[in-house]
Amino acid sequence: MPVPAYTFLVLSGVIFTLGAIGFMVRRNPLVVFMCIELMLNAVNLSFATMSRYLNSLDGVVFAFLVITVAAAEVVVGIAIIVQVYRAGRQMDVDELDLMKE
Amino acid sequence: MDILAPLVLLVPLAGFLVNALFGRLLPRRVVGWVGAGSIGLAFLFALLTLSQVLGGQKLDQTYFTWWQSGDFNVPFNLYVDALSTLMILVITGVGFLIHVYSIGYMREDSGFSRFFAYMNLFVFSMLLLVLSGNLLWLIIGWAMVGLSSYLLIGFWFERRSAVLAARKAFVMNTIGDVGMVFAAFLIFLNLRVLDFQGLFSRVHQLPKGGTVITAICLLLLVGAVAKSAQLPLHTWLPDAMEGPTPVSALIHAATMVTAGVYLVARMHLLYDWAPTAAATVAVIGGLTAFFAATIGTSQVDIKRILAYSTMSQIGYMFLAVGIGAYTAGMFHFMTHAFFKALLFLAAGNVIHAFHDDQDIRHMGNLRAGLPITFWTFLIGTLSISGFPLFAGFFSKDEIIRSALSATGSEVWLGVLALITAGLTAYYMFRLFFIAFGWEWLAHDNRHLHEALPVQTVPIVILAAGAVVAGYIPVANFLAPVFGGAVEVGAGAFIGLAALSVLVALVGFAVAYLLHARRPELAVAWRTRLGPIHTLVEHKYYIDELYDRIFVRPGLALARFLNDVVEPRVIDGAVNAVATFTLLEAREFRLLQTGRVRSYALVTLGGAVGILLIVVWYLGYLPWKSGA
Amino acid sequence: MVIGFAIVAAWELVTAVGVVAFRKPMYNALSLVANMLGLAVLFLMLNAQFLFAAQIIVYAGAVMVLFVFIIALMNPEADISFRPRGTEWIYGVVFGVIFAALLAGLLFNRGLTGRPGAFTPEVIAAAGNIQTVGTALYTRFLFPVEVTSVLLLVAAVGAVYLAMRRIR
Amino acid sequence: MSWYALPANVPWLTLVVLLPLIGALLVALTPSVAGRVIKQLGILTSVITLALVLAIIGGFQQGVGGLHLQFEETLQWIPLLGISYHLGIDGLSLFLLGLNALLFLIAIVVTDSLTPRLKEFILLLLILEAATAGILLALDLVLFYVFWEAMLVPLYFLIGVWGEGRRVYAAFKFLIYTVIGSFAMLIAILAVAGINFSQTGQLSFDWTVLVQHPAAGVWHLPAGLGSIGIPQLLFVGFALAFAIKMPIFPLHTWLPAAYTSAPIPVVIVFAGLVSKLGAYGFLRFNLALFPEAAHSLGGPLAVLATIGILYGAFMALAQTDLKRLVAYASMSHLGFIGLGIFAGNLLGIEGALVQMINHGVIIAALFLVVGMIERRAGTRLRAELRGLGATAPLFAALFLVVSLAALGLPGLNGFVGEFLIMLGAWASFLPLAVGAGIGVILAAWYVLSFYQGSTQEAPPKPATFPELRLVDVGALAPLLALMVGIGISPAFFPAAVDATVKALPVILR
Repeated sequence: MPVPAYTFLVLSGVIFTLGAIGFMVRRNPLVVFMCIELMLNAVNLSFATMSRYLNSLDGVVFAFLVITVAAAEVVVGIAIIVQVYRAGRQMDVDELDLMKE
Repeated sequence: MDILAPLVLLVPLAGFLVNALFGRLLPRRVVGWVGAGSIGLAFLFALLTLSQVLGGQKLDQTYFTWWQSGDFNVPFNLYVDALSTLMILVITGVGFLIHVYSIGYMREDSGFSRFFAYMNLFVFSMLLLVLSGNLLWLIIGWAMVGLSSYLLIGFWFERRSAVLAARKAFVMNTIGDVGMVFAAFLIFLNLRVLDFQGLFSRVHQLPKGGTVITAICLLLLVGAVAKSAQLPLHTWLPDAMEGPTPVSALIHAATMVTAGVYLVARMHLLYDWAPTAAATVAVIGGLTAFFAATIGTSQVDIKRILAYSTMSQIGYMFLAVGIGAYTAGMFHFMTHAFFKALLFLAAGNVIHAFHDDQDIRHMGNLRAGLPITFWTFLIGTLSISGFPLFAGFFSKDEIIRSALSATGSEVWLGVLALITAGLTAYYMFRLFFIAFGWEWLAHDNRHLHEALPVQTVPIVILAAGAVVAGYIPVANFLAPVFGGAVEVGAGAFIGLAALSVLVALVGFAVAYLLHARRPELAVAWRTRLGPIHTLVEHKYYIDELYDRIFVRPGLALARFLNDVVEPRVIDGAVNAVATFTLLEAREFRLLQTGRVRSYALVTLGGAVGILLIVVWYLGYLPWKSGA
Repeated sequence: MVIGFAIVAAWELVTAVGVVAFRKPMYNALSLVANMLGLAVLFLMLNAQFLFAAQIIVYAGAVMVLFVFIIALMNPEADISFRPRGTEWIYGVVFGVIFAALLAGLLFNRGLTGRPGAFTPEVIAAAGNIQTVGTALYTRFLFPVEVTSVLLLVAAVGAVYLAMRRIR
Repeated sequence: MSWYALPANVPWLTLVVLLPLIGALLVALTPSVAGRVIKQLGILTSVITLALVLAIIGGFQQGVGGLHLQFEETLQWIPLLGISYHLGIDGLSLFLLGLNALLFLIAIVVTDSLTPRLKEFILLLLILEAATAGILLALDLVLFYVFWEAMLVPLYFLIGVWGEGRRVYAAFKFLIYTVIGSFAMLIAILAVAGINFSQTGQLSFDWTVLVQHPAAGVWHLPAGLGSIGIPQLLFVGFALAFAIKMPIFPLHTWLPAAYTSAPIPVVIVFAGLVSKLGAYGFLRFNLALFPEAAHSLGGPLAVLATIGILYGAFMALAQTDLKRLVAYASMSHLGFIGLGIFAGNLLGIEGALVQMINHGVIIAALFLVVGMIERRAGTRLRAELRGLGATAPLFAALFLVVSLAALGLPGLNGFVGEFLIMLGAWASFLPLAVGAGIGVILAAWYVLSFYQGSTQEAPPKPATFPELRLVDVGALAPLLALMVGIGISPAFFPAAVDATVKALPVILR
């Protein structure tokens, strides 16, 4: 018996929501970053599912692009975090409000 | 003639451009002769035009298009007929004399070239006004004479009073301009034309005496009243005497202020078609004539007295054109241009002689010091007072006769005009006796100097005009425009003439008695009249009234809007909305807290919202999933 | 098939909760690695072998190694005591739950709609999964791929720049 | 203007957008110490752009082209969604494009070489020029939106960084207002395309497509709350964005703050051009796409515009700061433009179009004058300024011409637009035309108070106000020439725009 598409999609939605909740709750920027990765992964799952069930390659290609972008994002993001850490600031998202004004 | 008419227009414009752009680099002599010479040249072209008009030619020539879209087609066209020819002759002729006079009068002023630039601009604008062949360009000329008037009133811009007078004149004239513009709207929207030819041929499509034509004529009248300083928009003219005296002579006596009369005469087909509006013109004219004359009896500033007399005389012209005596009105315009320009220029000589003191009580006994000025001023006074055989006598008499011989309620306007004639004689001779009067300065140790020939020669020429202008057959000349003059029986003519002469003599006699023979009587009368005299002396407090009901409330409203409405009500509402939506926002910037979490929350909320809309739109609410 | 899916799905959920809930960043990171590996398995079940490989190489291989290194480097033990400040996180959780519920409701009712494309499993199998995707990437999606490569380049330069600034 | 035909295979309009960007790139590559070079680069770029735009205006053929659009360029962008890179020019945008190029040139010319961070300043100005040109040329709604938003960024920084006084507050207030309007517009844009899709089966964001199928229909509110016409709803969505940008009373409170804070070169393009883009948007989208709604909602908007005329005039009377005075004067004049647009007839709209150019010219000149006064006298407060004309007659003379144009003196350009607008308004809403007439009288009052109060009366001793420099005269000269030229012979204007305006659906109705 094949697995129905929506189970994959619901799973994807749940993982996405968990990531979002984590983003809201956690204060360590590294963990916040991980939650973002989690959300991206959930979306990739959706793409792959649709690609499979709709007989199209677009989803796969898009998921691939998402992976690439996520990699780039992690590189820059972690570089920034390291800079902030080196500057002697607390590792706390709530303290990082330099963009204000 | 299609070359001649634009030449009349362009020569003063060229004079303006030369003096405005290079005036400060050129020597004064050149500036003066460019200024006056351009007007003189224009006068020559005007004379050529006259010869062609006398030969029966007319002109309605389009030179370029101003705006063309749909059936809104406004060209720049010039329209020359007997009426406009009369106007350009007076404008350039009298204007030339005044320009020549100014070379002497303004010779020591630091703004010499500026003065001539403004004067030339004025003449150009005035010519544009009278030559324009459509309402829009008439309005442009109309506003530009207002502009030149503004510039020249405020010519001595370091004087606060001059600056304020100029602003007042401009704003009041703007009221008139707006009225004219609205009239143009009504004309276009009802008749789909703005050029005179089309307008005159189509005006009879409107119902006679109907709302539309009456509204058009009344709106035009607003413009005329503002420009010609008639009630109730008259208060700027006395203040306008802040300008140099030649300006008062040219703009605020001879030409610009009579533009209202020209307008009504030019639009006479419309006014004939709207009897109510025409009657309004007559009533305003008659009332202003009387009203200004009464004020004139109590003033002591020589130029202000002349200003009120100008208002009064223009009132006569309004009365004339209001009752349909267009020829008489234009006739009076012409004679008035001569004698009033003369009076102002002569007054300018006096003012110079007294080092810019304008109070007539400080003057007197000028026959010895300023003989030419003295005699010419006397001629002017006699002419304006309507003494027989002087120019003013013929023209004024024709107006009074037309009013008295009218059938209807205009008769009482004629009576009013007759009384005003007496008042005119009184206040003019009062001025003459006090300022120029002969005997009663016991010893004269002043060293008065007569003006230069460059000033006196134009005055003498004008004086000649003030005598002989009455014999020019204006009625015949204007007949192609207004139709033939009404024939009056010789008996009525002589009777009415005798009556008006009698009235003028009474005025003269009273003035002689009070101000020449027994001045103490004048003092006694002044105290006896008490409050009435105060009222008249303060010009019926109309300036103060306008200040109370327009100027101050306007400024108060502005301050109220600025201090209360804008910060509290409008911006307050905006900020309140902001505060409400942003929960804890104290100012706008708090939308950006800089905290990632807030942004994330907003984003997440937005996602939930979109999803809600989708689910609701599709009808798949989770709790309905069974259905 | 179904049983396999159920097992992997449960694995996914547990590790996802782990990413969010563990106190120590190192445990979070390890949960994420586990989650990603599970996801790779799901990709395999969805017949997306290419994605399976990319997922393992890029994510589990590169990105997570970076995370773990940084965590080890920075010794974030001190962060354990942080609690979320303000009230926003409560709203966040509430919204998150609502979001998931709505999504689930929608998906259960609506399922997957759309016009099926031409790449049926048979077509893909005939040419091979990697070949098909590769052809698509370098023909139809050439421009996005190029743009992404520029992005990667910029990110690399940016990261180097950020790192250099402090050293100077 | 049909003077000649330009070669057809050159992407003229793309060049107009691209040239400032190339200039910006060159400026970006120049080291910031070379201030002179940077400014000269900016001037060079804007001169070339102006020349190009003038060439386009000269080659514009009257009444030619589908929907009277010319120099059209179309490139696929997102074909799946019917989004394309579509540029074109017609009577609505032709002269505004010229104004755009001219005002940016003047703004860069009058930029003080000693401005801090001159490089970034010029850079942002050039980017802004590209964005505003794009707004005028875009014929795809999404493309328009992109340019519209792209305009905000440079403006925000230009005010927020180089401004004075409460500059951050001003920039932020402006940003918030505009963004709110933009969101409404974005939703409306999506809805327009969606509704068009459901009606015609063709998904397109192209203006030329949408304009031929005006949206129709009624949206029934749930729970028996009645119904709203869909065109009206979409009209309001667009109108919000444009009314804020113009601004129309009562959405104007960002204006005095932003205009007062912005440095003079910025405020020239801000007041002279950006406000006109709101009016342009009304014409291009509200009136073209929703003619029915324009008729039913034009009345209330015209009332608001008239209130704006009078309100701005009274506010101008009460101001003590010259820059604020001119800001409110600008608002009052924009009320005229709004009135003409919402009058919804040929003369009103043509009047509004010509007045858009006039207002740009006049307001730019007024702010230039304010800048000259401030730079020389060191203050902008009316109470402290007197008798400047005594030592600077040339300044007083030029200022006078500008003032006269501002108060709508017949014979100068301000009158042309005001006359036509009031004529159009008189035909549609008579009482509003009377209100506008009162606004004209008030304008004479406040403009003369402004002019006379600063240049006339006895100067302070010693009078130290210096005469104009050559660059000041050079910056004012083209504006003055336009004031006189348009005032005397504006016939070229209807000749170029007539066909476009007549084809507007709101007129055809």
